[in-house]
Amino acid sequence: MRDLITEHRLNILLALILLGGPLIAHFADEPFLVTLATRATILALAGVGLNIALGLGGLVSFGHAAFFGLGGYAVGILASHHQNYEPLMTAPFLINGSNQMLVLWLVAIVVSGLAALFIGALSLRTSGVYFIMITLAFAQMIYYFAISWPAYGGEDGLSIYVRNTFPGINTLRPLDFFLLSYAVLMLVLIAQWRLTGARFGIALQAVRQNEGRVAALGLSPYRIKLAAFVISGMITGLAGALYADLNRFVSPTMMSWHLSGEIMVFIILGGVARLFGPVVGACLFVLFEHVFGSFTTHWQFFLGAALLAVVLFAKGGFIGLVAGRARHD
Amino acid sequence: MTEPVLKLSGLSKAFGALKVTDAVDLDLRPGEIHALIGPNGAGKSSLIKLVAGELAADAGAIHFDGREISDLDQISRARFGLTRTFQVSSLIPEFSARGNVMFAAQARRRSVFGFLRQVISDKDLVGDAMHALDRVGLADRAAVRVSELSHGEKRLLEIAMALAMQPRIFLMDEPMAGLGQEGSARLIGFLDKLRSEAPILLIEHDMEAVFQLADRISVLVSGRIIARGTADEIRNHPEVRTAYLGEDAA
Amino acid sequence: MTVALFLEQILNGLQLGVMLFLMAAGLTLIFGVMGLINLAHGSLFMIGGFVCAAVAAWTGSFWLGLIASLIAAAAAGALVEIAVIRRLYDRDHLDQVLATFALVLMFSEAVRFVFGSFPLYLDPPVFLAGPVMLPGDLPYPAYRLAIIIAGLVVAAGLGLLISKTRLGMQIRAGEADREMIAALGVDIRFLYTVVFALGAALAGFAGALIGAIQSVQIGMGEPVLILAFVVIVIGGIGSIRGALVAALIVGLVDTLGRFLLPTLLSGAMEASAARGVGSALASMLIYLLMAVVLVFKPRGLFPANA
Amino acid sequence: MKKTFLGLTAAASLLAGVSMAAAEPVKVGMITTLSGGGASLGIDVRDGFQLALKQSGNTDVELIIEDDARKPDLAVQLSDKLIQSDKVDVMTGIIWSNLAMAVIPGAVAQDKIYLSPNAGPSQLAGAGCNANYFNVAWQNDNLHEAMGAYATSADFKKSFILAPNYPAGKDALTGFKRFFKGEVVKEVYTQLGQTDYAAEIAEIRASGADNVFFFLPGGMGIAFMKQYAGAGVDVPLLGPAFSFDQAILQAVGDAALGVKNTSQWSKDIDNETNKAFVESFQAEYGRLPSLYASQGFDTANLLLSAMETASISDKDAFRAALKAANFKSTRGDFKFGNNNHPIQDIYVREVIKEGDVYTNKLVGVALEDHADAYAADCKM
Repeated sequence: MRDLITEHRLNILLALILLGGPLIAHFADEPFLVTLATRATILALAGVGLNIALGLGGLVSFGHAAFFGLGGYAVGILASHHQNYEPLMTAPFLINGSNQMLVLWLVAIVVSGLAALFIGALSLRTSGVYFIMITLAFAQMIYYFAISWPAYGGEDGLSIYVRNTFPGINTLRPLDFFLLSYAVLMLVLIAQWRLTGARFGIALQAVRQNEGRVAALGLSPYRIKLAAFVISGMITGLAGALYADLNRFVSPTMMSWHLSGEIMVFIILGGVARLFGPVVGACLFVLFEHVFGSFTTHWQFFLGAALLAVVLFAKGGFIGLVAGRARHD
Repeated sequence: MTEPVLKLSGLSKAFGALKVTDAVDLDLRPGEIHALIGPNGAGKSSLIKLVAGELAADAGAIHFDGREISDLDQISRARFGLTRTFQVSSLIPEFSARGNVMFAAQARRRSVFGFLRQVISDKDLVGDAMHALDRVGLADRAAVRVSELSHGEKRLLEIAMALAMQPRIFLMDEPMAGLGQEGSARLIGFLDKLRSEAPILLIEHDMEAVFQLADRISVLVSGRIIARGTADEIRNHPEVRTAYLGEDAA
Repeated sequence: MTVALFLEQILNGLQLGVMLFLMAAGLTLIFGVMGLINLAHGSLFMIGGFVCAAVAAWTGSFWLGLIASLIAAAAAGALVEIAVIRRLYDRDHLDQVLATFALVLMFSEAVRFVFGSFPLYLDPPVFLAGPVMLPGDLPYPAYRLAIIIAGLVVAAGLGLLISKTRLGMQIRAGEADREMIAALGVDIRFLYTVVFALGAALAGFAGALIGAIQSVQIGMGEPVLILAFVVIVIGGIGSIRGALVAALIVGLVDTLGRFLLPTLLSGAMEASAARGVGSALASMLIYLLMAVVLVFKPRGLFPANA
Repeated sequence: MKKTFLGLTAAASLLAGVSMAAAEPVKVGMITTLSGGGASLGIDVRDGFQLALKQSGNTDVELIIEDDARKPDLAVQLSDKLIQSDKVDVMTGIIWSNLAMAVIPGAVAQDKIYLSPNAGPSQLAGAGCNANYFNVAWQNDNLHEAMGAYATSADFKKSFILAPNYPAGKDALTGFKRFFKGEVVKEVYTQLGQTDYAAEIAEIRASGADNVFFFLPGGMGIAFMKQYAGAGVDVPLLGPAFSFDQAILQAVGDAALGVKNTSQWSKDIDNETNKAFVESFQAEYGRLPSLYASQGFDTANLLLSAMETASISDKDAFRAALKAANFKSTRGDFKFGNNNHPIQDIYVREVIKEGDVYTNKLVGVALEDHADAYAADCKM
């Protein structure tokens, strides 16, 4: 049990660092560092989404950028309609755009959830390497669609210009928006922590470890995996919604296969199936990009080398190194 | 005589030219242990898989409680109360012993979509699990991770998971395998009492155990039932002696 | 639309299919024998293109470039197999994906470091530069015809290699049962390196062939890689025959879709909308094809080891 | 004059409570594409810009260069960094329209001056124009419009036009059609990043067109021209300069020879500034400059010219100084229209081979003193 307590303490410590760093940066008048931390927080949220499918369920989705992008586009499209005072549709009933984050988030979650339901329902008929390639291919399909569909900017993407609003705070201030993103991340992490120990989480972990056994016990692995995939897609979609507001811009690159790979990289850097794995991974990634990127334009080479080293020699990622092996009951 | 709970009629399965199950008729009545024996490669495990629904039969029918279940998949059959144990322990390796049985108890409740309540504080599941573990004598090993259990303990955990499912029929695929003398003896005692809860279709290599436990024995050779009867009848059956016991003795 | 145009488009579809086959064959071979999913396959395609362009520029001979690209891609493949890939065979697919993703990043930056950020020049050999007249007075680029023929020759050669040679027997044994080949006394480590280098050489060959009519630039392998994934998913992962059939299907569907869809749609909607929607749909077409195949055949058209 | 002016603004700043050094440095943030696909364009812009700074001997410009890897989200992040962390005064460098649309509206809204050395999306030229935004290259449609005008004047009647299926591609075809008076026999949108044009080339052959206008930037254009030459279709090609810069021509080779293309710049435009620029660029970097390099060079010189007459702390004066465009452009005459976009001549060039190097030579002027089609929508 000692390891578990260490991981628990480590998580709290990490949560405090992620909160404290930007607060210090804010009072030191370094608003860009706050923005950087916000980026890490939102990417972490995308990773948390994938971690539910990949870490808990063993579903190696190589297409999560699709949900990230769909979440972003849900926000971008509704916000642009709101800005232009054009209803989204008039028949059969009137739907207006919105600039309320809460509304936009809900839409982003629903849209990415539906997409995950469709993609998952087909992809989960297969497993293993087929699943990896099919999720990748579906994400590419949505990516190409986003590029060639002319209505919302296509390849150029779609600008929001002004961040959407959230009751009670000024989202334009870097610190306010960071705190909002941070709060969302923490809420989702708490939800994931509860879910992991609840009946659904148990069933999902059982499916990952021994699918045949789960079926022999009369539970449908397919339905469990599909539900996990949808939840996972919804969380990554929510992250996409926040990311759209962070950049005040969405574009098809949010759906590119490189981003799908990067979301996976967060998880492996931090530690697969670890609650805070994607959080650590995303922070390391953003730091890496920022620090190495300022030294050399070839920073991606070093990112690749670091990733390779982690995969080959440090399987548990950062949290595995610090807190040891994960335990389950 | 009471109606059989499980009835196989003319069940056949072939892989290419190889007939692993050839027009098998077999039934299982309430309160009995029906043992299925036969030399290696006779098709015993395939038959269990056909009954459990892991394999689809080419021909024939399976009736459960008078209802035909041949077209149902493995999951639905498990929900009807056909619970199998595996020849090679098939457990959830990262869970503790208790975790495995609790999951079986959860599966019996067909409950998947619980998102908040922690199973570890779920008195029903914990209670069911501890009861089942206690019955097989694993209560003091409840918190140990499966990967750290001994082989014998894993075999018992298989049984405990099956118990937690509270099935209508047990399909047991070599539960004694690798248990050792003492362990086998204890399990024999346990199964002897278990048959009153639900009938058992038992595949077993341990002839000692089979002759002690079985109400009826069916002998499977090359996918066909060549003999059926009580322990004594089988012991003295000439075909069995040549086809099976003779071989075994040599 | 004339019959000649339609025939020409079918040839174009075949040529795309043949090129996809060269990529997909290596991928599916490596997966079939070693159970490895290799994202860096597109990087080997890129290496083939760059080395062919560099050597052709240096020596003035496309053919020397082509040979050099085969050697370079095979060598890079063997090197990567020995240094990295070898450690991944008994890892799960997640590790394989991430490690080979890391290799993609490293290869792209390394090639940029060596060759710079500018696209390289590579032309087909002079005697294949123009069009040839096909029966029926149909002019068709000689080089594309050469690609179709080269691809089919490679496909046949690969078929012979696998069905007739000792190496092929070992590969087949490896696909059927990995423990088996060890029991046969085959040096597995060597066999794996050879198979990986063979797959890499096929990718490098494709990169060099295609480099001469496209642009030799960083990242040129990535779109092809993803199409090759679609091909092997449709064909059945691990099946060379499936890869060939699926590559030709994908090549034809993609080419004809891009050509026909905008025209077909213009019957249903206004012309400029039809062009936009048509080309948007055409870019999704092969993925839809893949989805349909999966609904009916989750393990592809020619499932391996079924 | 200059000293007095600086003194005055210094006094004004002091009055406003801002401390200021005598010669006020200008912090310039350059976000451009230095890695990944299309890096050659960013490298040219950067090199041209730095060459101008070096030649001026002006040490008051502090240049911070960031690589966007052609990723819009990374560009936005870098712009946040430059504004929030480095506190730059002026931004520049972006190559691609989609990155420009992601960064520029936000940057100019935060009162940063943005000098575009390459992208000129129509949104920023029309209703979305901004006093802080100056385009030193062209509005996106310009070169396509010029090609439409040239095709008309060269007596072409039937045009087959193609571009990638994305907004800049649609703008390109719209721009061409705006000035082309003949018939468009077929309009084709290809997939962005497409590498095989066999299907399109087959259609061109069958179309009966007497010219082909194509806008396929970067590797797409290389692939298209090589395949076009291989197919032996003899319909003449026309295109904007983007597919004919130095880097691309070397990769295309003979297949590009003789193709007419439109550009606002060419290395043989006859003026002193341009001659000196071409010579010094070659001496400095060992390659011929491209139009992107000339744009980077002009952008830096525009900035330097404004610094001569105004202080960055007085934004209005600085903007006025920029708008005056009082610098020697490599293109000869250069002035800004009401929407801060160039009014300039656009030339027709032809691809030739000089020794071993493929390059362009001027063959005429397509449009004189050309402004863009969106200026009227700009309320400025």
